[in-house]
Amino acid sequence: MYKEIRLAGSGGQGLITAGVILAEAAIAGGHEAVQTQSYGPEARGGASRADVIISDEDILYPKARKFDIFLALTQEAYDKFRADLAPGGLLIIDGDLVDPAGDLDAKSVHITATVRKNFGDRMPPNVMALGVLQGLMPLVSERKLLETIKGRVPPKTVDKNVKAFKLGVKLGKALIDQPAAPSNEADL
Amino acid sequence: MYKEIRLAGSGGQGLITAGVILAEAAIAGGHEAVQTQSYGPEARGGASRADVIISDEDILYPKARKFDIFLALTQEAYDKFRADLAPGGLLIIDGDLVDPAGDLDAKSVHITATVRKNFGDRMPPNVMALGVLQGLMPLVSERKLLETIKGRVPPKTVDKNVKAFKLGVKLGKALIDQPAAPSNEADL
Amino acid sequence: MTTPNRIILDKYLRHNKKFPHIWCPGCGIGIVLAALLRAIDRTGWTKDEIVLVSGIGCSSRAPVYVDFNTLHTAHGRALPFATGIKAARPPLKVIVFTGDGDCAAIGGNHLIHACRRNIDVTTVVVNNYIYGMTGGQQSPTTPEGMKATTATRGVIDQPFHIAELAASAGATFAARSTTYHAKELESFILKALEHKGFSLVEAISQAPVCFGRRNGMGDPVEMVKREKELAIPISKTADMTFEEKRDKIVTGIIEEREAKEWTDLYAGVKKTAGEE
Amino acid sequence: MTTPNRIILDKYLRHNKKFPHIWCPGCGIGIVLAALLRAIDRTGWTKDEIVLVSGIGCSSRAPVYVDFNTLHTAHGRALPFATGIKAARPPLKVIVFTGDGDCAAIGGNHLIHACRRNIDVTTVVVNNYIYGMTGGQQSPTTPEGMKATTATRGVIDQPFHIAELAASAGATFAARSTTYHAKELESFILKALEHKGFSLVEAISQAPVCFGRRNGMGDPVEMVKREKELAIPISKTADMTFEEKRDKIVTGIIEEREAKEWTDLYAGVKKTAGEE
Amino acid sequence: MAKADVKRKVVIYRDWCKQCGICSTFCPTGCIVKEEDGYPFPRYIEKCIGCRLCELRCPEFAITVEEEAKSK
Amino acid sequence: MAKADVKRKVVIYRDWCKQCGICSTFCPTGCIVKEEDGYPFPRYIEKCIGCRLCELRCPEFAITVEEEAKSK
Amino acid sequence: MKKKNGQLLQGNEAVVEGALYAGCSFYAGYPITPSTEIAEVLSIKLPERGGTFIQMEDEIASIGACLGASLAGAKSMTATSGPGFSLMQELIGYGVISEIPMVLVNVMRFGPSTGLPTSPSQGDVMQARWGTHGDHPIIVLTADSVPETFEMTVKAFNFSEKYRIPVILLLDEVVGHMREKIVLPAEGEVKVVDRLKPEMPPEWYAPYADTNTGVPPMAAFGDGYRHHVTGLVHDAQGFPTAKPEEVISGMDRLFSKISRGFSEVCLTEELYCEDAKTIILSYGSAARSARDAVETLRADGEKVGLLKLKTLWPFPKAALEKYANSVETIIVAEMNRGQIYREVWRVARGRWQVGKALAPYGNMLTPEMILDVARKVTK
Amino acid sequence: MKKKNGQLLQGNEAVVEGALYAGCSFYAGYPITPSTEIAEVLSIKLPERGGTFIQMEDEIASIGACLGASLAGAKSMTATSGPGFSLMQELIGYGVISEIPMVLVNVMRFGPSTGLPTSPSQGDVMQARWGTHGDHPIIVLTADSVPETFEMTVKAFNFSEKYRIPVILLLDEVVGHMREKIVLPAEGEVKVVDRLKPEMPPEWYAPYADTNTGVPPMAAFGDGYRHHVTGLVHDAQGFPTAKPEEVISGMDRLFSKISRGFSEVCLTEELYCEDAKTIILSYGSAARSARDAVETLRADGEKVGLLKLKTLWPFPKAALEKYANSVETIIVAEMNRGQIYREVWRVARGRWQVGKALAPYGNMLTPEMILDVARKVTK
Ligand SMILES: Cc1ncc(C[n+]2csc(CCOP(=O)(O)OP(=O)(O)O)c2C)c(N)n1
Ligand SMILES: Cc1ncc(C[n+]2csc(CCOP(=O)(O)OP(=O)(O)O)c2C)c(N)n1
Ligand code: SF4
Ligand code: SF4
Ligand code: SF4
Ligand code: SF4
Repeated sequence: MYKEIRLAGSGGQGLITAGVILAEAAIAGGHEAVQTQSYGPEARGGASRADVIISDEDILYPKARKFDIFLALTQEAYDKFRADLAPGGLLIIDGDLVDPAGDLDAKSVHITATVRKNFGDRMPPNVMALGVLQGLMPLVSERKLLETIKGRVPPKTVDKNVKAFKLGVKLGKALIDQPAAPSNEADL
Repeated sequence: MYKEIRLAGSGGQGLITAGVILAEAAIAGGHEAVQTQSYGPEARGGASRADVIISDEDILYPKARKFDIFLALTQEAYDKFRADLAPGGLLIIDGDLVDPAGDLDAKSVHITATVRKNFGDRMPPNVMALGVLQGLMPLVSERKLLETIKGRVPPKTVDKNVKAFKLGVKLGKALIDQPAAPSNEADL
Repeated sequence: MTTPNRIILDKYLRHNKKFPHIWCPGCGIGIVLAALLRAIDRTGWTKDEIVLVSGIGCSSRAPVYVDFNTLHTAHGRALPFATGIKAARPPLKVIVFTGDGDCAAIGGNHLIHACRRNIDVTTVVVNNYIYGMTGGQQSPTTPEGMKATTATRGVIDQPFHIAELAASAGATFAARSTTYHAKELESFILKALEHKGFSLVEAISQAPVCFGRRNGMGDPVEMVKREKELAIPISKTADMTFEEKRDKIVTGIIEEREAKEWTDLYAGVKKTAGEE
Repeated sequence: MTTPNRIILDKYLRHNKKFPHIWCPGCGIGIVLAALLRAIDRTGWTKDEIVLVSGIGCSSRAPVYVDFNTLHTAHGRALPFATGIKAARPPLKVIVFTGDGDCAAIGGNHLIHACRRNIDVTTVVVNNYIYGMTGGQQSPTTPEGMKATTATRGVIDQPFHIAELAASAGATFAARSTTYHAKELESFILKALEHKGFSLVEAISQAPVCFGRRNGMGDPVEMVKREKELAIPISKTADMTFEEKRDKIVTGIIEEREAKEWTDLYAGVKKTAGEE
Repeated sequence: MAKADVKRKVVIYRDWCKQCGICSTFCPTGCIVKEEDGYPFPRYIEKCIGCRLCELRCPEFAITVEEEAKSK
Repeated sequence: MAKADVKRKVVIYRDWCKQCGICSTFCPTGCIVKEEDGYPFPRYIEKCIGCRLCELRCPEFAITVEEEAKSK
Repeated sequence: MKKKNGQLLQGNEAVVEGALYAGCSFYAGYPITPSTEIAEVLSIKLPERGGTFIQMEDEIASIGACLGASLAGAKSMTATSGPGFSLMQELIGYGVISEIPMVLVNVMRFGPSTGLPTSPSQGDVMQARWGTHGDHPIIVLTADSVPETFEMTVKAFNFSEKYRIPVILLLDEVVGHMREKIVLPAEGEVKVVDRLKPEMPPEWYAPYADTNTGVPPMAAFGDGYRHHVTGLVHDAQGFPTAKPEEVISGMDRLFSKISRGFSEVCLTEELYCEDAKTIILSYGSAARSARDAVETLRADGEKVGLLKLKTLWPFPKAALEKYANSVETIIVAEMNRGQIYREVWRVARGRWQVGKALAPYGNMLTPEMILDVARKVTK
Repeated sequence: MKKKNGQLLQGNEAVVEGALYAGCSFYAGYPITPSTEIAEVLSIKLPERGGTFIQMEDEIASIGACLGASLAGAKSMTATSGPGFSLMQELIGYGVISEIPMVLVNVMRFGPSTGLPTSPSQGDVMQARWGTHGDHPIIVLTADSVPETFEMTVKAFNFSEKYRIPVILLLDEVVGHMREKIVLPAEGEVKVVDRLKPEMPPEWYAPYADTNTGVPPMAAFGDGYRHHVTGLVHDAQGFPTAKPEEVISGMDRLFSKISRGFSEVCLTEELYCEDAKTIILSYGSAARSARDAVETLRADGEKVGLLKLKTLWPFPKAALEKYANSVETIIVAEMNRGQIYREVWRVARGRWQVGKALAPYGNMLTPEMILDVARKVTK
């Protein structure tokens, strides 16, 4: 396996944490993983993106270039990086926040809205997004992911996040009409 | 002509100025001259020494190594540098302040005492020392020396210094018993 | 009709820069900058004669947006550059726009020496109690007990009071206000600009993302409310103890006195020297 | 019989160092050093637990002569080194011996921040109004109008008052005395050493060669007389104006207050952290 | 010009507004309110007394309070 | 020990003395005087009151004022 | 909290773990991107272990406090980036001449000046060697991955303690900020060196005496060995001297203590170099791309090797000399305008050609960029 | 007060005269031996000519004030020695990237750290090239005599104005403190370059635009050309940018404006080099001894030449290349542990051997020390 994943949106959506969780779960599952992120001209808020490379071999060049999976939670992120999705790659967008303008490949989910509805305003969409990704194309074992989530989110929010993740998985699974790139890593 | 001269004593005796005057007069007389000085571990008072090289050709290496003339106004200076006087070189000491311990080559003059007696406590011995040197072994024209002295000493002290210089010349001439190294530069 | 902001928009903002500016939603830097621009407008100075100098930090990003001679120096070094500009060309109006870290941490020595020299430079410090640009580390003004990324268990150092420190270092004008008191702030800055000699205005400002959030201070609105609540005019502090004043924001003119200004004095040196 | 100087000679001077020391005849640095040594002797501290730190300058040459743990750092940097030593090993008694240039020019930022931090370091500043070691350039304390090699037409900057500046930056003990008042100086230093928190004693001192001579102040004796004449205890200055105080040397304890000390507070942080 | 003779307009430039809520919170008359969408709006313009506090406190240069003589 | 019972010795270490004149000038009793050769000397030792000001103010650590009980 | 399969750690976090592993008990610093995480994490972890974290007023104060703490016996560290590194230069020289161990981490960003503060670069390589005034020896290490960052941080402390010298760990933004897998060693698994303490009675102690290693034992302030420390040239006792023979022996020892340790200090890693006609020499994050390129070229049958520097200074000349007779071209792959490239020309002395694959604009050097250069050479 | 036969001037005084001749109207500094006389004399002379002298609180403030003054239109200068030079490093980079002319004199003393503060040395040569973080171009000049000090000070101002870059004048203590004869040129006798000012209307002014020389005209603050100056990488208008194409063109211009001027900037003097089998390469006060040694060797019939560097950086490679086919050995004579010596190996590329005659202990290099080395080579 060699997969490049980009999670992009804005600061506060917790996508760096999502990237870290994904990479950490991959490692826990015995893979190699590298997580990088972009910094704006300053180490401040604003746009935010996390890249994860998961592989079964040593990862040399650490930066993502043609991603196999791209999750966009803002229009800006979508516009900026859409072109770098590999042909046949998996594109997930938050349908309420991103207008894919006729992009037929886009899997559209209502992540932010679902999070808000179920967990209120202060809950970031990151963990549910991971669930969606897992539902659509599991890269690492769900158990490892859940364990990692529990270790990485604030202690008080563990339950909520576990729920959000599971909800995400459901949303993701629901999206699979015909799996374009069926994953054989599902049962890792 | 190529002569290395060291004037050494303690801070406050004005020997740097003396060196500068000598070098400047040499230049005014059409020679090449380089003046250097030593600094202690800090740019502060204490021991002090000025070196002058006078030559008719370009002076390359600028530091004095084997001096042709050595004027010592303190015992410390005498002890430290006596060995670096070239064989046959001219050695002038202030007989009241330096004990040459049987050094037969030493020309002993009472510079400091004479200055004190004639001009009081606050007058430095430097210009008289130049006079002594001039009396003993004129390296540059006396006129140029006098002109330079007038330009370099504090305006209010010009007259006193001219007098001191002339007195020095007398003292110097008086020392010539049989000129060991007769100078043919006397009438430059 | 020209409202204050219309003037700012039409006359002082650089039209080729991207707006809205880079500062986080609700951050007070923009309020301080607006107050400065309104005060500048009231001086009647031309844009060509004004030099706006900053160091490095969120607040120090201000000059890029405004249409003066603008200079974004290195971290902490706005005042030496400003001093060089003013000393070399005294007719210029030199203004420094800086942050608490830029001005009082790495730049602290330049601050006290500019004060001592009493050179005719006006410094506006946005004191948001934190290093914003690097993401929320403790600053020399962070109040004791507050949290920062490098003081997660609470700050243990005493904080500087910049305006008072400046005064005691020799600044001949020093004042403090807050972004809540935007109008007062503007008037202090105007006074500072018109003051001959070194002047400093400390603007207490909210940094909701890098300071407020970590310290449970709520949103920008809550933070501005806090300024309103904590502010106490200096006139009312005469009988207060150190402890009582400790958690307050003392506003007002801390120091205002006349003293000969450096470039004026140096003009005198030139005159004497030229005549010697 | 042990007279104060006997104690110094026998107990504190390094016997392998060359005496007399390097300072010029009549320079006051030796008087300040002697006062410090007498004060140290009165604390009862052992030589092994004392660290004497300096920067660069004539006054900063003091540590080499005395038999403590001694550290001669870079120009202006005594306080950061001292802070590191104290923070890393709080039982050590850390004393800084510095000059006005070292401490208030290039080292000014470290000074105000050490004050702010209220770390338990005692700083003794020999304020001779000049840069001695480099031969007599203007210092941040040179009074207006005085001459220096870089201000032959007279200084035009305002001077710092180091003790007051330290107090306003947060020092919890600050005092000033002179070499004339050698005994008072000793007692202030003793108080400073025993004070918990950052303490500073400013010792006004004569620099006959590099300052006095250029300013027609006569020999060392005249300069010491001048200190006597200009000194005025702080208790008598309450009703004096800025102008009246300007040419005086205000002596006495400028600031003395209790506040939590940095290493103590940090010990608390360690305790909390360890228990988390 | 007497106050009553003045017609006011509070112009909020939405492209620059970052919805911080300062203007609406501190408007002394309640003229500006925060809308559902997070943006401020001078819903009760008739209450506006022209104090300009909103304008002065907006961190984004996004508000101007304009006054016009009322056409009688 | 009553003052009268004390014998004083002002020891000046000439090797270290730089002849600055501070001790002799500020000796409150005139005990120390500056000699012809520039060095201080406790010429009027009987006047010495043991105040030690000379010792404290000497920049060179060159003076010690010693006291001994007078042998009666 | 050791994980079986290792754990995910950021490069900057690996510095923290390495420092703690090596026994670091003191950190003084001033925040600057992209090194700030080191300070932030240590501000939490140090006091938990009885160590001390202090935020100073600037970078000069930061290194000053570290040197002071080291003199008081602590293993100390600071971290910064280019602008702060420039400010620390004066006191780096102080640490060298006064022989005070400490570790200085510079997570490089693009310069000069503020430059591109969040963009990667390896632009401070020559500065790390020459940035302070006067002739001086120095040790500069680097790393290309999170595990290597841990390893080299421990080495940095070890070398600094062993040789009594500030050691610079020069990382680049990519390595500092990336997260990857690391298996942290258990206590005792990796060697930790502590400074040699004097054992003689205090009267006999000469803090700058020559020894058989050239490194004298070091007493901490407060240990009962009262001594003098100065940035002036000093004699064996630590007292200032200008006597030519003492200056010569003192300064020569300063250099020779390091040169005697060259074989231990100069760390490199080699891959396929034995039969290589072309060697790609690289370090830091660029070395990852270099290895990628080398693997590709080998797969294509090209005789290409990789020489990875883990020590930058002293320059590991011997590792190049080894192949002087077999290699035709050495291509230097780095993220600057050719700083180590110059150095490779210097030691080449005509024996091999030197090529370069550079990324000097705040960008990451990619395997393709290296391949482009290498293919021209191997063709 | 011009004297017919010339006058006696100290090297540091020659810096002052050269600066005033070149139009320097601003000096900010902080005293340090052995450069202090420059400040002291300028503090007297500048106000006499309407210029400004200001003593700052430290060296960082000094260079900051100079950069500010230059932006306000003044030709500005500061002077320092090693420790101060180290402190100035950060802002040197600022001056380079923001393209601000100024002259920085470093009268070198022996380091590292406080070292031997009154002893001569040429230990800061590599620091002058590499001391600030990040890749950057720089111009560094030197001089071996009082007249040459005057000449090179004027050149330093000229180059700084022409190329919009801080120029470093690297003197050694010997040259700074010695007095010798100099005939000061009359006004107009030596070329003085002033910075190019913009002539277009302000709306069209781009302070960092490319031009046919690579050096854009420079408006002073207050001239009506309001613009932005930053230490961040910037576009032609001076505004921060991280766009790759703008970073590339901006940074490349920074380097190419200097490389286009190499032939003018790289100054050397040659003596008997044409037929020389051995060339002694030297600079600063060491070059005086080198010339002495060369004259002796020629008198002995040896084919020895002298190559004296007046420009140290950019390294005058072309002057060496010229003799690549004729010279067998280049002996570098310098007062450090072989800093330029390394550079000569770098450019040698196997074509000549490199020898060294060094004085690395705060001592002056003597003709005899050079002869010793040279005789071994020529034998
Ligand atoms: C020499 C140097 N050290 C550190 C930094 C990193 N740095 C950039 S801005 C900043 C602090 C800014 O704080 P402040 O001045 O309070 O401004 P704010 O961002 O809060 O407005 C720091 C530490 C730097 N750019 N240069
Ligand atoms: C970085 C640096 N800048 C400048 C100097 C030169 N310098 C040495 S001592 C000194 C001033 C000393 O003045 P002060 O601290 O007042 O001490 P004093 O000699 O008067 O006792 C200066 C400027 C230096 N050593 N290092
Ligand atoms: S130079 Fe000045 S400060 Fe230094 S010892 Fe002499 S008088 Fe004292
Ligand atoms: S001008 Fe005053 S009353 Fe009117 S909307 Fe603004 S804040 Fe409210
Ligand atoms: S104050 Fe400005 S930015 Fe904030 S909500 Fe109102 S208009 Fe928007
Ligand atoms: S102890 Fe007092 S009275 Fe006696 S000699 Fe000294 S100063 Fe004079």
